[in-house]
Amino acid sequence: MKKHLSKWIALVLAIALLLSVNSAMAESGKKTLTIGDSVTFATLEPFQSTSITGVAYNCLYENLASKAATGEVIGYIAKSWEKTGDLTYNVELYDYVYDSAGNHITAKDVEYCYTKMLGVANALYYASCVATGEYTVDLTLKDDTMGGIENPLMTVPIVSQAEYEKSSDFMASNPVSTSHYIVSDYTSGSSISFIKNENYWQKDESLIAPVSRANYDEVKFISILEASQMKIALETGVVDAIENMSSTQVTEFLDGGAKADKFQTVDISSGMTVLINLFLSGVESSAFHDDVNLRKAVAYAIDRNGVAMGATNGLGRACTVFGSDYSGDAPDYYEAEGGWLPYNPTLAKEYLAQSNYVPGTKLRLLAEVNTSRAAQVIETYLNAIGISVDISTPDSAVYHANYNDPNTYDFAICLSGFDYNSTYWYKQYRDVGRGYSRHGWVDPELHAAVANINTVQGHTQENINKVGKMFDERVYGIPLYNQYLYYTTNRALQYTDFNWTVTGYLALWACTTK
Amino acid sequence: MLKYFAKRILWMIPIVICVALLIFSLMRLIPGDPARMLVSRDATEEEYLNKRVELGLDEPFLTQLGKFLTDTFLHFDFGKSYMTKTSISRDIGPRMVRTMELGLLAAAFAMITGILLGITAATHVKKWQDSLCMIIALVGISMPAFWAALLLIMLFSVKLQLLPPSGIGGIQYYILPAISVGLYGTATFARQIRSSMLDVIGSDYVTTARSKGLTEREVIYKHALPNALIPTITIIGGFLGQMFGGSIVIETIFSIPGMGLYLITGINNRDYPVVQTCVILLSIIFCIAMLLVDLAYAMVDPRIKARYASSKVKRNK
Amino acid sequence: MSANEEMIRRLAKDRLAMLGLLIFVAEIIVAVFAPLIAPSDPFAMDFTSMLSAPSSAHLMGCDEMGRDIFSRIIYGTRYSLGLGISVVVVSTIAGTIIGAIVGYFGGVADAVIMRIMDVFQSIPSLLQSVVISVVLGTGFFNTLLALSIHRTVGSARLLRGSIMGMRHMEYLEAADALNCSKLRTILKHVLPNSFTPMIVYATAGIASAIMSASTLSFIGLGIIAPTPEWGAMISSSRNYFIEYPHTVLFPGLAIAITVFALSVLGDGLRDALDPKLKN
Amino acid sequence: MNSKDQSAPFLEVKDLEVFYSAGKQKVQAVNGVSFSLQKGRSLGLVGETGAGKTTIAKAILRILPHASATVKNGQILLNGTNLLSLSEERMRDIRGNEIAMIFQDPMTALNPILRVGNQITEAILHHSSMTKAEAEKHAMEMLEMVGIPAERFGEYPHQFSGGMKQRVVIAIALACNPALLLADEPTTALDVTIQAQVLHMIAGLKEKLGTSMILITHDMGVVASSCDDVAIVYAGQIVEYGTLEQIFDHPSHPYTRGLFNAIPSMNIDQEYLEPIDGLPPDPTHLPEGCYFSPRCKYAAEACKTGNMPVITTADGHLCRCCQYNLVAKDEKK
Repeated sequence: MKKHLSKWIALVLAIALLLSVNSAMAESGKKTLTIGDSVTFATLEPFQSTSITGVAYNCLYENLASKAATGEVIGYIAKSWEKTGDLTYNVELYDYVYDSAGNHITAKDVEYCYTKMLGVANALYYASCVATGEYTVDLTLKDDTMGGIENPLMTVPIVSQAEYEKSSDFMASNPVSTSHYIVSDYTSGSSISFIKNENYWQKDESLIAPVSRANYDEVKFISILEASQMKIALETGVVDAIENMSSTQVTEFLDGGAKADKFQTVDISSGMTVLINLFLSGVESSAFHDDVNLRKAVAYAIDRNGVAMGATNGLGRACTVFGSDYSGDAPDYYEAEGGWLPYNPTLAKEYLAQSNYVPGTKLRLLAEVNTSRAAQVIETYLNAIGISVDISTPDSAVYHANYNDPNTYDFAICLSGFDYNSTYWYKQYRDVGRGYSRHGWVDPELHAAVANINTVQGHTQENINKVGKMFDERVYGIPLYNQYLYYTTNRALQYTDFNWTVTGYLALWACTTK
Repeated sequence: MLKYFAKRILWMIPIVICVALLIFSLMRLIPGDPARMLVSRDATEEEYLNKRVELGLDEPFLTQLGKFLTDTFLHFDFGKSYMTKTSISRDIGPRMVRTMELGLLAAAFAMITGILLGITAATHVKKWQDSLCMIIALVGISMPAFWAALLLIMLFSVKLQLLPPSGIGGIQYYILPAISVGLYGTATFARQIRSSMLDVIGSDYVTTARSKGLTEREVIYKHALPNALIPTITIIGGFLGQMFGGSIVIETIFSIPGMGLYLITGINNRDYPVVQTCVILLSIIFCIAMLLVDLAYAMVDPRIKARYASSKVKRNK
Repeated sequence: MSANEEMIRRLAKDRLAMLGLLIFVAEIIVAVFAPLIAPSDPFAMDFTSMLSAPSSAHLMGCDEMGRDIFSRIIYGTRYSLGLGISVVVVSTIAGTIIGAIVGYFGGVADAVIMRIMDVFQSIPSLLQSVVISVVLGTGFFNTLLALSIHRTVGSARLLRGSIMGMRHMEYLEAADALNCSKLRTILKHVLPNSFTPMIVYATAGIASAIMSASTLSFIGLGIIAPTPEWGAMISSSRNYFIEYPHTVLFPGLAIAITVFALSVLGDGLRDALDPKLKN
Repeated sequence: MNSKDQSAPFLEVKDLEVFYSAGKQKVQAVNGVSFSLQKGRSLGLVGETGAGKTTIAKAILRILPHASATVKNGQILLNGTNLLSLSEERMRDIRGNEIAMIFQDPMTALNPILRVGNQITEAILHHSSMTKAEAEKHAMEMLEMVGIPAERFGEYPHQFSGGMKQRVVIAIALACNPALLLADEPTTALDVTIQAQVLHMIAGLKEKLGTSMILITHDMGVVASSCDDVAIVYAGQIVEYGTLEQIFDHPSHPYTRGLFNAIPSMNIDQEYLEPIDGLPPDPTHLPEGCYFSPRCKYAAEACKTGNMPVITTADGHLCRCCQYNLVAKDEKK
């Protein structure tokens, strides 16, 4: 038996060696950084929605403008810009911008990139971009929404047109850009590795924007989809940092937690706000259609702190305003300590009595897998005052389809990120193009008000309060809580000199190492 | 015999086309709309409709079907993924290799451990080795692959920190996934080999072998085992089916970008071309694997090979 | 009836199969009387004891929503066993009908249906269930359908095989000679004799149906949270099974024990029904 | 039980007892068998199925299944050495080399997935130091000897008929020129015409190679055509032992008589054959005294107790029966 056993084991080892695809990367003396992310890195193509490459997108491509440490928008590839017409700006580029293959970036390339991006990405704020000189372009906005010129300047990737058209798969696997980092190794669906671009075009250190600083020689992004695997990878040292650990896992890594000695965690939700909302459906088939009492009953019946506690183990902050507390432009007239429509079950019962809700009818609550805990907590609060709920948590594709058809639900939980309340109200309550808002509310007066405060001149505190009051009467939606967004890294990293509130993400590669 | 297998390969073509038809129509029945997944949640109706036109989803069902069939089967062009707009055939190549490697390793693990368990059980009937091996086999059958994966990760990656918990790289990344997928196979092999070994050990030609004065080991490994292995070849087919299915779950847990993960991401994003390509390729690989199993069965057992040969001879007259 | 007594006597002698039968019956009782047995309501949330380890209050601890895992596992037997048995029942009936028609009448019907079955069998079983389950959506009956299709093809093919084998047997020709109607022949002669392989295939079927159902739930299809299905329970606590292993350990054990019992029972039945006894 | 021994017997079996344990019961297959065999002679072991004939042969070759069979006592002396006391390793040198065995059902006696030639060379290579080529040449000679064209060396067992397969089995057995050939009902599974050829061929080879043989059968015709001595076996005991002529001319044990009466004889046209009534005893609990007594016409009180004496009959062969003189009186012939 033994002679045979050894033969079998030898066979297994032979097969194993035969299959070993690529040997582990040699650990050179250089400073390396490995970041775990839950995106699939399916393609590195410049003109795409950023969810495919996540934070790594900022290592791949640069934009015309960037954010300074102070938060002010500064020119990067563009030297400066000034308003020349009602909606047009003339942007002047630096004339010494080169990509890693040595191509000289000119206005023609910028025009090409902006036109290409228009055909691909969505929800952009500019209408067109035309080259006027060797290093000047005219950028025309779609309308005078808030944030005007800054957004287009900071979202479009800049690559050389010649290089892009030369690449067989449109730079999906071998991007060439002006970035401070060059892609050294890429396995689709698994990992991207960068090395520092030694002859980076911006030689003047003082002009390099915080995000574009390259303080590590090698940076590697690894795709880990399974949340528990992400945590294990951090603990076993496979990765140095991970983003957005789930609330139940992160408690150990917070200060004072069991693992706080070896790891550190920072909450960057002040920069990148993730708001969880309960939107009521306004179509005829919805129970909330012209029944403001029921809407108010539901608003008062839900203790937003309880929901935050239940859904995120206490690692979330209940909304006290109609919108996110972190955003600067919130109505400022709430006097009561609980802020907007504070939790008051008795008042909720009164409103419920006045509403035409028939006890026993089940209100259809639509939620996603990652918001199902919040839905289950809301169900208990509504059951407490006598409203019964039927939760459905379909997979994300079905959720997307149902969420966009208000007839399929009475109310829906939606998780979304955003910067300012005004832009957020505008998106959620504007007229979608057929006389009613996204959730089916027909309210021309509100549509107009929300559109107005989203413009540069309409964005005043007085207008915001006016709109705030309109929401208080209508209660079309109930903002629930802000979920804290964490970055967890091992103690070797430090990032105090990087202002993430400004960029909304933590560019670890740009932080000075210890 | 080649004529028989040629016929079977030819017969595979209509089957694969039917599979393509089936999956194409099933995808159109699936709730949820790819265009809706691509535009942001706050997009306007008009942006959504443009996206539908861009993806060609607004054309009538039959035109889409016609275009799909001609592309796939005439030009062998699987088209572009909705999500990443990259060509699928380029993306799916390395992924198919990874899934096949995982499958090969899982099959090797399952067969080697299965044969070892089966032989020890069969050669020590009614002794403690027999019941021990069969208990291990029963445990192997009853443990769900995903649960086994989680436990293995907990033990080997977290507690002992011997093996990497996820990702791809050298062979050590494939060991835990292969074991979780192969566990079910180990159990089926062990039980099958034990029962066929017991049949074979009782048969006359084993007694003849013993009467020749061969050592017990030679009798078992030279005469009994080869005959016992033949029926086990058929269950390799069943095991491969289960393995292809299982890879969907295991690749998600271990973040191995193989066909399973590509398919599941495709389904979640309603990426029709990706799902269609994965299902078609998986069923082709599965059919070929089953064919190879039958081929192996015929090659190994002269009696069956003769039957094919004779059928061929008869036809020539 | 002596053949059946003989079979039962042989089955009773197989201690492992008896253990399997015992566990199976115990689980059915637990499933039926779940409300009486379960210490607390499986859906009741108690935020104070979120993810608490097994304690006297909660025998198997609590899950991420503070629900008692022990009662959820007890209620879970309804879904897992219920699904397993109903999948087998549905697919055996459907398989028998198709198999009988195809097997006995043969000719065009046989060729067409066999080719359709080839198409279904050329797609791996779990892959098939995943795709169909995505089409139908989640929930008990949709999962039941998704899992039954593959098993129906299997049992139909099995029955067709045994019918084809028996068609040339004398007693069937004798039945034709007495010009009994085709249906009566099938019901009276063919089915009872192909009864044995179907029974063995069915018991093994319950085990693999439970396994596939829990796998489907694990990837978010099939039966999903908040329903206390074992696979879904593992899936919803897979993000923190390292810190709180009890949330994954107990549901997994429940699946393993059920599938173990059914496989052992299936083996016992096969050996008891199959005259060629293996020692 | 040994007949007149001119020289030291080539093979001697003394008081061999073997039983099988199946679950709690003990099957007493062989209950004190003794006989001896001269070099070059062939002994026929005759008896109904289940009488323990095959067990005796397997005991000699020591290939009884370890798990269930146990040799309670007895000796098997081959040229003086007791095979039962040999080490397994030493016994293996004898198996296939000095003692060989042919089995009953040729259809399953050959390994279906090994070429016929290789199954012969395997035995040769194992026991001799020949090179592979020499072994193959010798194997082809063996095939020719058993009447199979050498070209079929590379074919598989399923390409041979029953008779041809039995010839291959014989070729395998005689490949190493064994001193003793144990043939366990070699022709029972074959039809009559093939049976005669195979028996004739075995007899020829026996002469040519001088092999002594123990032929196990329940067919008196086969014994008559191939054996020198005969031992009648009943319920694990030899009830009558003698030369062919002695047994055929003067069957003296009632069971032997019964066997002969059960065969239709060519010259007398009999309406009814006389079957031996009753069934062979249940080996798990054998009757007291003479095992044949329940079915014996001459059974008397004495037969029921103690073990039967072995007496020498008139013409000098042995018979285990206490009513011998009664039986001898009404000898039919």
